[in-house]
Amino acid sequence: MLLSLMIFVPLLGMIVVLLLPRESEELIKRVTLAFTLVPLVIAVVLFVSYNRSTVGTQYVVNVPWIDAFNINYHIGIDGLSVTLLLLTALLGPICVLASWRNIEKGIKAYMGLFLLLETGMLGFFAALDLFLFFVFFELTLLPMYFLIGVWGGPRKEYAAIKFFLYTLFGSVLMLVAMIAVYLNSNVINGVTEGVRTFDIPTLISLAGTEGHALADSGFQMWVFLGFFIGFAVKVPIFPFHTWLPDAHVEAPTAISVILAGVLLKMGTYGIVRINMAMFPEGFAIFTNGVGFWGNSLALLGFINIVYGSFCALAQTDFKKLVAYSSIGHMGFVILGLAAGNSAGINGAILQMFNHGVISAMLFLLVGVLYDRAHHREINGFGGIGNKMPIYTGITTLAFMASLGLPGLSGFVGEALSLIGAFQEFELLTILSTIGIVVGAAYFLWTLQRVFLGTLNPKYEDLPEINKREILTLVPLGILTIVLGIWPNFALNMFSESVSNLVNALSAI
Amino acid sequence: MEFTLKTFIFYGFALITIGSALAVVTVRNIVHAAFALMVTLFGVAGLYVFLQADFLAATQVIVYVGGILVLILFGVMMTSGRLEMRIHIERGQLLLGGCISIALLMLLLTVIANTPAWENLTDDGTQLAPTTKRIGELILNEKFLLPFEVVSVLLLVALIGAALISRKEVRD
Amino acid sequence: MSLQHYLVISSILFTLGIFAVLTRKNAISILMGIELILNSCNLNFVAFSRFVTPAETIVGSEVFRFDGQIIAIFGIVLAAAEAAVFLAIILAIYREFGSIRPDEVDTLKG
Amino acid sequence: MDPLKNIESLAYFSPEIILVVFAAAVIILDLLVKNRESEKVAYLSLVGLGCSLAAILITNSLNGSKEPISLFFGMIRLDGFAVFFKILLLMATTATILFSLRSEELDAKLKGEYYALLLAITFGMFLMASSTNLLMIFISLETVSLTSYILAGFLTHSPRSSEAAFKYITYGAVASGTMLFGLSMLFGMAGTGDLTQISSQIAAVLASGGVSSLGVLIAITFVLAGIGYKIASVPFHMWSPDVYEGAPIPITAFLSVASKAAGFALFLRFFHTGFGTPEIMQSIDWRLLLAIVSALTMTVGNLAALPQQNVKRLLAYSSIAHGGYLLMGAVLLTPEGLAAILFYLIVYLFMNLGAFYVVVLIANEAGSEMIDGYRGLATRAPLVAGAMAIFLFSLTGIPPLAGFFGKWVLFYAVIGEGLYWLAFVGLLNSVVSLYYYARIVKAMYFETAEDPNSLSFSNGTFALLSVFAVPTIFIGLLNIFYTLSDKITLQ
Amino acid sequence: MVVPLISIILLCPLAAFAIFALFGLAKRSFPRQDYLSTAAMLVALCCSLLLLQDVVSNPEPLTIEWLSLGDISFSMGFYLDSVTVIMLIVVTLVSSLVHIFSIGYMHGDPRYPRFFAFLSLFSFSMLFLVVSDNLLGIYIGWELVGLCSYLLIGFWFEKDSAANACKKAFLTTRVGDVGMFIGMMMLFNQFKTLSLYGTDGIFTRIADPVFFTGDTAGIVWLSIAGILIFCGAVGKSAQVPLHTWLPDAMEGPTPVSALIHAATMVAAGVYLVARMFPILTPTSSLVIAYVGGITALVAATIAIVRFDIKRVLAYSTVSQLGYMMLAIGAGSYVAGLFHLTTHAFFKALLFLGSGSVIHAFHAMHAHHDDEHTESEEHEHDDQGLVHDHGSEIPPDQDMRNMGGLRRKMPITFITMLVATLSISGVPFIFSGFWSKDAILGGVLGQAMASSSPHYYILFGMALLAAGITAFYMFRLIFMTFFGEPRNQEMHNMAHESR
Repeated sequence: MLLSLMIFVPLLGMIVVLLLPRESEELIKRVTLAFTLVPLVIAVVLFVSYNRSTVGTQYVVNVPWIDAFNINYHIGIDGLSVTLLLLTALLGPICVLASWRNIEKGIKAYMGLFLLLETGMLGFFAALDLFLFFVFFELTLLPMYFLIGVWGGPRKEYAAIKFFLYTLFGSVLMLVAMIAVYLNSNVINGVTEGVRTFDIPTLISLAGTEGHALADSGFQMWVFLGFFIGFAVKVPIFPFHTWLPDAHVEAPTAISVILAGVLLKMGTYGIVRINMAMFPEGFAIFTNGVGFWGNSLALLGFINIVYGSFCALAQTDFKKLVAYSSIGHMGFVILGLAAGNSAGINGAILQMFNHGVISAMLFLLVGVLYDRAHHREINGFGGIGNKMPIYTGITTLAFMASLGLPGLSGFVGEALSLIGAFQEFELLTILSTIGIVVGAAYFLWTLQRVFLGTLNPKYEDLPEINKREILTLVPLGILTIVLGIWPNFALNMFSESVSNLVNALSAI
Repeated sequence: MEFTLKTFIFYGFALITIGSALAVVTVRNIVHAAFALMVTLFGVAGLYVFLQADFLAATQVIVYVGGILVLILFGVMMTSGRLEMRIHIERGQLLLGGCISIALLMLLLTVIANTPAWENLTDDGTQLAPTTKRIGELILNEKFLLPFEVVSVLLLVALIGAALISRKEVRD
Repeated sequence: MSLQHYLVISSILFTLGIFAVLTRKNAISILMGIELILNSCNLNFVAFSRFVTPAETIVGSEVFRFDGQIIAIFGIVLAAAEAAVFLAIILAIYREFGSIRPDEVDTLKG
Repeated sequence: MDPLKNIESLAYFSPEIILVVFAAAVIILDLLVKNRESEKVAYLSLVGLGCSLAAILITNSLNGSKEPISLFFGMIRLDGFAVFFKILLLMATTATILFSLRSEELDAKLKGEYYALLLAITFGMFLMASSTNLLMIFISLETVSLTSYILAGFLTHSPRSSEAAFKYITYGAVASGTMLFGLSMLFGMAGTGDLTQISSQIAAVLASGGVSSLGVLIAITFVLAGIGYKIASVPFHMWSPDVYEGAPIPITAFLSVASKAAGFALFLRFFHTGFGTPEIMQSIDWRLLLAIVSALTMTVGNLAALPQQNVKRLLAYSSIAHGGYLLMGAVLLTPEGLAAILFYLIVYLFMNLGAFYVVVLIANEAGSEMIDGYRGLATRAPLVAGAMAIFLFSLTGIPPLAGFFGKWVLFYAVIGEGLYWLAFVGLLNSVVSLYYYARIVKAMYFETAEDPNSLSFSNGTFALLSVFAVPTIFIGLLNIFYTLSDKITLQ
Repeated sequence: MVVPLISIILLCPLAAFAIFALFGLAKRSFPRQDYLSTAAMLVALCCSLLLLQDVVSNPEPLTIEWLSLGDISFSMGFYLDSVTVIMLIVVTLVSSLVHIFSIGYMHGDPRYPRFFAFLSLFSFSMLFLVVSDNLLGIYIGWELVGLCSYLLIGFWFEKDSAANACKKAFLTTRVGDVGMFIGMMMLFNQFKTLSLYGTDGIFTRIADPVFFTGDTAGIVWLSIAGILIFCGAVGKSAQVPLHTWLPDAMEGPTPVSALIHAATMVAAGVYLVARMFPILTPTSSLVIAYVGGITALVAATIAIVRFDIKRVLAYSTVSQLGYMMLAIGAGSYVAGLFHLTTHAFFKALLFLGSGSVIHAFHAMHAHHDDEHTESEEHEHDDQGLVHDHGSEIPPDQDMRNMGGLRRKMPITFITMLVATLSISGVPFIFSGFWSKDAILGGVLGQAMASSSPHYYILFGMALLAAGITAFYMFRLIFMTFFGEPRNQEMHNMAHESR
């Protein structure tokens, strides 16, 4: 019940916001903030009260929805989902605060769409029915499209439709795979018996049953591919990544934050939740199989890391740089997941969370600068470290966290992913460490070009970051430090679930 | 097949029908085409007679020749401002249309040739009873009442529609 | 005078009708082609009715074969209705465009 | 049960009779009222539609056994399938009349004839949905076609309306002629015009070698020309963009929904009842042919829609594409496929009519049918723009809108039959379709209007709009509409 | 007593930094950050001295579990043996001194509090590195000192040269660190742990003869892992080929140069290699020795031709670090650490002395900078100041502007002379002699024991480098303190630091 409340409170908020008069903008903002704070409170409650020692899902709600297809409204949380729920719920109010001043038109529609988006994201991470999962997955598309398209930058139309088309393309393949899974969910030893189901836990156990159609490795391979491409677009994994820089560059700050902080995680979450848990055979084919495709997943992770990092190095647009760095960092997640061992997967999941926090910080910081200077050209700044010391300090913290400085959260996830991956793919992992160096290079170079050196006279009067902006950044900064020092705080939420998953994977 | 007077007349009708139909589609003058069509319609009526469909043959003559053809001629006269009413034909289109039509004909003939159920069904010369009374019964009382009524609605619609569309609009 | 004779005749009529529709650049000629097509269909029906459909026997020796014939009657009626509407539309077209050539009545394009 | 005779059938035929009676009454009333009060005629026809609906429900409950009944010596059949389509068609006609009341384009022309014709065409469509005899199929199809021609050309002072009618009837007459030829061949093969008997007869002659499968296939193809023309499937779709663009908008909406639905009803009955038996399928697998037609239809429709600037024309191509999606379900011959089509048609009714209603409104208020005319609509008329966005995204198939669920049941059925390639084509087409639907959304939301004045609409407009928008959001989320189609079979 | 003492040692500097950061968020600064940081450092120093009495020869590590992931876990902990404690004292002592020095040196800088906060953070990181009992902890400290080095080199970030230098330093060391990380991953892959001590620690298991029963493949990967770990040290300790950042790092304030780039951080590499000594195979040892020897020689030769006083010292540092590496590579890691300790003191002395000299010239420098821009074309401007544009030596650091200072700054002169004698290895009374002697002896001993020609070559290189060291150091002393003043005006203004 608590979980359902959490998912649908933002939706209720949307309705409330839409009923408010268009003119009372302050009221709309406050109401939205209130409706995003509720999920945050619930998420914290869930996070704290979640029983960390058991493996199964908790807070389960399972009621029939569409009987004709045995679709249920089945939600619940395990350690993985509760972590990402917390991330989502945390970014909600932060994004509302970040949109407080810089959304000039249509604040009502903006806030309404944002709340709808939040419902989609929260629902996605809590869904335990494949169909519901898909519906929530897609539910994020519409608000995102409008949020980018209406409130975006100069090339917003292009970015919005590109984002939409890419994701839709991916989800179409996912839909096919999903139907295939459903159709085969009651076939055992070639005999059809019983009802078909979309229930994720049931499907996972069926996929591990000897002789079940879902357990067939050929079937798993194709279905795995279908789902994987769907999620890969979202992550995004090379070569499906080209929408991301465009979307990020054009989107308003808060939406970039959500995009990088949560939406990308939806892809990797899906890979863990569906691809790895449900299709371990298929996963094995693409991670330690034979032949050309044998290591393809790790290879993709590697390409993401190296390609993303080098692209970031070449950028002169601050936001684009951060966007490409996201691609690089999501590569570590893929690499860690591909390892399929406990260090790798734990690291990857931690990296998901950390990247959510850190990239959110980075985009917020870019937004702060953009609001003041109205451009994002890295070379157009210089020496503003003196004018904005606090801003510089926080940026340095975020950069350092992002480039994997030990003691900050980015390091732990990255290191664990790499350590895990190294056990499986030595050469690829070693090559992937190039990404660490390049990551340091582009961040430091940016730091130098923007903050260090002589002050660009244009920015003599650059105002320092204000209290509201600091308020959005501090919780994230604290998380970055806390998780860097004490990663177990998040890790022990999901390490049990992960070891369960690892056992299933290693049983193949 | 015995070559009797009956068959001679049949082939005559067949040739007239096909020949005039050919004229309908090839003649350049539209009025000539209309008259060729009249011949075709008569030819088909004749074939109906051979098939012992007497009522139908009469209907064909009355409705088609007396109704539709006159309608067409009216149409010709109302739309063609000049007496020289030539139909434009493009050579390329002619060629293409010809090819398509010939292919279609070949296809149909193949179907006819490859349908054993339709083979060897010759006119056994059975004399059938006059059809008019029975048709009346069927249409007005039995199986075909519903189509008959529906067609009446259809004709009403056509009547209203034709009047509506063709009348001169007073623009306001 | 077997069934196939009639079928061949009707096939030729049908083909000629299609040919007219495809090649003629005059609305009324197209209408004539359509009439040819409909006639070929009717001829088919009547021929099948005569040769294929089972006979119904009423009162002693009187033998009727009807279904096809009646369909043909309806065919004629429908042809008449269609011709009427077609001509009405041709008149409207002529009024608006001053032409009944299909290639000149082609302002709607994507 | 044996077919009922004429008089016995009359009771079950009351919905159709009511329609005809009201059509006549409308014409008479039109003579009595003054020009200014022509709305009364519209209301009378609405009453007629309501009575017809009541009659449908009553006759349906009269038939307690729910077994299909053959009426008029087997000319038509009353079953759940027919009832479903009749209700659907009534809804479409009602919507069209309401649109017409608000359409300024039709304003001067709103005469009794118009409503009479709408009632008559509904009558014809009722028959299309229930015909089980070759003759009835043809007559009902012709009734609908002829009326459609007239309605498309209803704006006699508008050249493009006349042109639309002209193109419509030219293509239509040839198609129906071709179909009649095909019907005659089938008649000659089966020796009967009764659809229920044709199936077994054809199977018998096929088995005995009396007929070649090529012959049957050609005959079916000829028939398909007529039906395919009605549902605008490739290659018989050419007329539809021009006609949709030229015809008055309410008629375009009507044609794209009701005409298509009736066409599918006929299609399903013809192919499922007549040619869907395993015996026939053994020798002639027409399903592959149809699957290819379906794939081509949606691809052609979507690709052609991409560059369109006129919203009406764009929706015309979109409706071709949707015909293609529906055809996928028709190919299957499974209960799932049938259920999917029925469900999709419900959804399609709401979302497509809704979209056309917005087109009517914008044509009235902003005076444009072009995409450019939709610029900045989000600020000029936020509710209308919002509704339009809902319709368009539903047409694309984005969750949680109904269009997604419609597509879901379709693709589920298709994949269930193992036609993965067809599902892929269909899904990729959905992705492509997003692009052109989104262009309208883009114009409405992302661009600014040249004329910034906001548009005002009456409360009735919003009420009608929400009648379409609310179901477009909720139909898919509710359980009942999925189980509805369980009761409807064709066997 | 050990745990609270270590906690205090670590927490004091950290707290000093944390207070700065918290105040910073509120847009103000702690009133006396300088005293706070210094006090924290002094407390840490006292605690380190107290720890001396707790040192046992073979202690157990004090660990807590940091991360546990089902089948694997990482722990964090302290390990205190004599080496650690010595390092602790070195670090805290040098750091305290630098803090005190900075109170005067950095006075008046607009970001004065920040400097001390960064120093505190650095001290914390360095201490954390030193006391960690596992590779992961060492790596964390390792990277953090890198960060602090970055922040401190770029402290005067308005100078483009400083901004470049800090970036260069971080990136170059990062390259080495990645190597170290890969080495760690290799070790983890074998041992499933990164702890060094204790029953499951890497050292315990590697000492187990079962581990290497005739398995040459095992030796090969262990060699590679050792060399990779050494890569980290190559970066941090500025060994060839990653040495280029260290001379540039002299762009930072002089106390930073003394603390980080002479005494502590660069020594961390040596400390690391010494710590990891048990896993070094003969092959990896040889590689280390060669890198060290080459570095010692190359850096020394470069130092001969430099005019910037701080750069000479920087190359000298590189050279001495090479010495230490050579020692460890030759197996005498005690000698290496000994040299590390002595070097820390005499090099800190040298840097602070040079800082004093530079400080004395600083006012002049500021005066000349204004006119400098107009006469960039001239080698010598109207006052005869040397501006070396090619290498961009600041005039106040250019030895060609100095000379004859021994009378002006006698205290500085004497202290620097002492340090120079020590680094040159003048026998018997200076610490540098004993440590250098130990290294040379160690290398020679290794050469005799292993009878491989490599170590003889290395011995030769070490001797040569020692000679060159003496040469360039005395060149520095003579250019600065003897002879006639080359620039009278600057000479007049020079004075002892107050």
